[in-house]
Amino acid sequence: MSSDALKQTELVVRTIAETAVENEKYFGDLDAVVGDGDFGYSLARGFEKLLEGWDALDRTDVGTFLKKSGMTITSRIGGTSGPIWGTAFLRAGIAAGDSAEISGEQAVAMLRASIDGIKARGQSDVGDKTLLDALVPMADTLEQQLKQGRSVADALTATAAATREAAEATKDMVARRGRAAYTGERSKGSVDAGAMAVAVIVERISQVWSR
Amino acid sequence: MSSDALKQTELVVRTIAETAVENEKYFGDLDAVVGDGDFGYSLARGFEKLLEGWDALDRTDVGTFLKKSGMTITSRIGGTSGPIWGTAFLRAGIAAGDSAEISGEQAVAMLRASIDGIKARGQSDVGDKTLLDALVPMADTLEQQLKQGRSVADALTATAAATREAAEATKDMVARRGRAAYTGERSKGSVDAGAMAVAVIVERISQVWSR
Amino acid sequence: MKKFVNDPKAFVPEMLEGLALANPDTLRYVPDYNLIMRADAPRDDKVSIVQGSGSGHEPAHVMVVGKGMLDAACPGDVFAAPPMDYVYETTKLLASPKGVLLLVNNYTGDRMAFDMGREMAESEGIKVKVLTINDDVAVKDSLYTVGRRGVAGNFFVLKAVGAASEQGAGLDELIRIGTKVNDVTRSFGVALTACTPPAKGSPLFDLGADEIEFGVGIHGEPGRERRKLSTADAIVDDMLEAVVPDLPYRGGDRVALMINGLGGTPISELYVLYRRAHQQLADRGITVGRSYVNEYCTSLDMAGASLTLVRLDDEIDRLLAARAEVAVRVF
Amino acid sequence: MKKFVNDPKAFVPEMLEGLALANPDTLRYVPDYNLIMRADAPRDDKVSIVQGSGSGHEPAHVMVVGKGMLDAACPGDVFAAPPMDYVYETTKLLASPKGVLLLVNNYTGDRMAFDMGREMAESEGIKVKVLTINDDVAVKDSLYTVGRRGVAGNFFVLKAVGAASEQGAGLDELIRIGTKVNDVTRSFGVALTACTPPAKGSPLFDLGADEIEFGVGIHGEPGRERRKLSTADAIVDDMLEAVVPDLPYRGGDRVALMINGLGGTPISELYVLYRRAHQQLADRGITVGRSYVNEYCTSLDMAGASLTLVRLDDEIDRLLAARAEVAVRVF
Ligand SMILES: Nc1ncnc2c1ncn2[C@@H]1O[C@H](COP(=O)(O)OP(=O)(O)O)[C@@H](O)[C@H]1O
Ligand SMILES: Nc1ncnc2c1ncn2[C@@H]1O[C@H](COP(=O)(O)OP(=O)(O)O)[C@@H](O)[C@H]1O
Ligand SMILES: [Mg+2]
Ligand SMILES: [Mg+2]
Ligand SMILES: [Mg+2]
Ligand SMILES: [Mg+2]
Repeated sequence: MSSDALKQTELVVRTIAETAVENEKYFGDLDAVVGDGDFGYSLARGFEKLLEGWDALDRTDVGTFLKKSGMTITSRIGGTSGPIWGTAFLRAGIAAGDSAEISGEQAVAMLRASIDGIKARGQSDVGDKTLLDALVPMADTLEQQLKQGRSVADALTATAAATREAAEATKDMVARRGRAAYTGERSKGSVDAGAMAVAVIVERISQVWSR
Repeated sequence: MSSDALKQTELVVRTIAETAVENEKYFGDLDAVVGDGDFGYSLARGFEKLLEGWDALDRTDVGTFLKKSGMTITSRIGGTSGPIWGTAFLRAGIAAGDSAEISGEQAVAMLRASIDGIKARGQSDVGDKTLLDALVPMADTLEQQLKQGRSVADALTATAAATREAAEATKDMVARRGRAAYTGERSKGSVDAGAMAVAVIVERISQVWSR
Repeated sequence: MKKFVNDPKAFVPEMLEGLALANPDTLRYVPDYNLIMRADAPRDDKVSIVQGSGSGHEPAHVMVVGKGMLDAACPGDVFAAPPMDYVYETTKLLASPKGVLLLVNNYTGDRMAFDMGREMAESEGIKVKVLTINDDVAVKDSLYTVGRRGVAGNFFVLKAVGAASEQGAGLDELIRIGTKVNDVTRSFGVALTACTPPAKGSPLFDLGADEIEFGVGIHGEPGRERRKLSTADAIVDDMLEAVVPDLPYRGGDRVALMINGLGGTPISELYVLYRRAHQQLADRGITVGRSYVNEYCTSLDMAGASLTLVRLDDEIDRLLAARAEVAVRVF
Repeated sequence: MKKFVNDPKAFVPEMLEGLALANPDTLRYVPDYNLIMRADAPRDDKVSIVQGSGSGHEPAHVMVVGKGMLDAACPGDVFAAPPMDYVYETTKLLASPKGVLLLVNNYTGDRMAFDMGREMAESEGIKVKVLTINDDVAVKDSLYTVGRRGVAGNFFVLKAVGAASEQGAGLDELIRIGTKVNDVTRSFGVALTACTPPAKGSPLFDLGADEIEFGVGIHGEPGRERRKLSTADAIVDDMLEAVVPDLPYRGGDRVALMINGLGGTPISELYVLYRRAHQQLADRGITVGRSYVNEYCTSLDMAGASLTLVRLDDEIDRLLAARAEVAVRVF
């Protein structure tokens, strides 16, 4: 990434938060199909809190900023999503450490750290029909694109497309984690709410980045 | 009437009972508009009981038969209708006494006794939007017709027509008694369930009589 | 119709049988008269307290038979007053030398059945009195001589006379107490949906998605008027506006406040209503001394709620606070 | 949406505020953490019993805080486990030298929040343990490692440990008791309608007029399968067929039988279900020693019911029978 890594991190986090708030109803409706419909509400309320305290967040470095964001999220988002999303932010922050600059490689490493955190926290993996089924393809594509020397903006465009495709593909999966798993085979036929949220967020990040 | 007054009384009572049982849903739906919807059910269950014990009813004379019927009705029909209809049968029975033959004049007197009983029991009168608004025009027409020398069959045909007209006319009335009264002005616009039940019953009696 | 029901005609007896099976030590069930009575009633040293009415208002009245409450309840079918015979037979079974008190919510059918039942029992030498309850301010008393309906406020009358009779009060004393409680009790109800009697199989009225019945009774009959759905707070304010000036309840009064669910409304919503009512009363200088938030007198599966106020004095407070035991245990 | 609600976002806090206003002497409300606690908690001579979970299951769990039951409850928003911070802060506030027992219904979100909260509290030297409840046989344990859900059977665990802790039992002893009760408890639920979370404003799923969700949970998620609506008796038979062989409950067993309403079903229907269940168990030689018919753990306004069995022994029987005091009084 660039020397103003903090600014870019802020942009990404802010975009995540705003997307979550704006899509409250859509994300909730997705969760209602085979879940309990609170996913959109939980994310929106949590990220609202993050935005409320936005200016006061500790900006010592990228790592600290992400960790503080993660703590706000964990403390304010309920349901499964609080611990899951909070862990993702915390782990990304730990991976960033106190480095002033964030390379593309490091950004991917932070993403991988988030994914590992979610897997550990959720005792889940790719194929369980969760947000991991969007996050992992997303990280793979981003890594690949950056390795191929694409600009961040181009890489993000490609990543957004791949992530949406992956999220759509959760439709054919049977849920093995989360509330949707209780419905067994009936969970087939609708996309996973968490995965689709990731796709929508990445699309927004890609758009915002290009501006 | 004729010398087989008991047979005719049985026919009338039986027709009332059968009509009530067959019109359970219709009468109930009428009561649902501004009442509580139980009128059809109450009548049907009560008259079912009367029909169940039909053969064992004391047939000493017309008066006894009607009184026993009234007691079954009072003891088995709940709601407002039990006391109201039971009282009607009781009073008719008392008016009949132990006379073996029932003249047309006496039949009208029995009807008047029923009406007075209902008025006393219900503290109600013509104009309150109750079954009285069908019963009183019915008694009036029957009396008139018989006085004019019509056959019972013809008198009943005319009475049935007048009773239906009277029942339909309750539509424009505001209820002042019974549950419908709680809705005040809103009770306007629909016929009274009890009045319409009387009309349907008289029509059936008229039909059966002519057979 | 989406209900747990077998033959609709058997709905009430099956419910009563279930109630009796669940309370074998404390309750007795007499199927012939829909009668649910305390296993230890009648007692020579205690006036028997009896209530009947239509079914469909559970837990009222069959599920509040127990120590310090009713000695017996004889319900009719759904929304139909019990036939007079049930009242008469129940009164005979509950006859105590100290007497029988029949509690009657003010409806034409109920009054007739209980008056006739009382007369018949009296003619056999049974000491029996009738106490009529009429707390519903949604019905204007003057317009129709049948007068106000008895609704959820009924609970306070029965709780008070139940406690007093347990403490040995005589029949006249109970009439005094019950009348006094009834005189300071006012209720008002609102329905969000109609209810569905099992035998009818469809809702008793149709309400638009944004409509409520304002001033509704407990028998699925429509209310005083139809209004637009508003917020919980606005609805509470409107209910208070109908109830408070009626007695009136004044600043300095101590009251019992009941938010009664009509059957289909979850208790979470009832507490949202309670919150506003409590705060608004406080703003008027009226102190809530006792609170009641639950289902007391329902209208089958109707979504809705009623609000009841009782002006407390020391005697009423003490009687309401007395221990009671009923079939409807929560925990 | 036909509900008594103001701003949907304020639904849970307003409900909790109402609850606190209605019980000023016995309950304390800490808005920052959705916390409802006994006014006299924590006590040095007693393990604090705490339950959290999503809201929307009332009276569980906030309305069963009281003597012999919970010392505190910290709910999340509707159907959302509380954020980890609520658990952590609640645990700190309830810390007793004898320890804190956190009761958790087995859901991913709840387990994560309570595990994290426990870890953080432990790191500050607080003695705290987690007990997980998983009584729902509608979810096959083997297929998904998250395992069975905790549903209405939760009540029996909390009642038992609540009573035992009141009698002075230590943390390990409570874990033993709670585990034992959970191990002999099985539940199964059926929905006639979907529920409507206030923030969503529309039902969570669509059910045909003659369809039911069979094996439904308490969060409005669809059930194991969709079936045709049948009679109350047939539905009870199907529920028993799922529950009885699972433990299994056998002839000669004494059980507690609970029919739990899911929020929109009136208690009259619950007793119709109870009747059949009681009779069918008797036919299998299983004696109902304790009966529970009411709402214990709801799913907002969902029409439906669940059936729970607990195999009783003397210890469990005694703990369930112990006196308890909660906010949800009926009479
Ligand atoms: N064990 C898990 N590991 C990772 N992600 C999960 C897990 N369980 C659920 N999720 C994700 O969380 C989303 C649902 O979040 P949320 O509605 O907050 O959970 P719930 O209401 O079930 O507690 C799902 O769509 C899925 O993407
Ligand atoms: N006071 C009264 N006097 C005479 N008839 C009455 C009176 N009140 C009601 N009715 C009649 O009874 C009918 C309703 O009967 P029913 O449904 O059994 O009463 P409810 O359900 O109100 O107790 C009304 O349609 C009316 O004709
Ligand atoms: Mg969810
Ligand atoms: Mg009626
Ligand atoms: Mg009626
Ligand atoms: Mg949830």
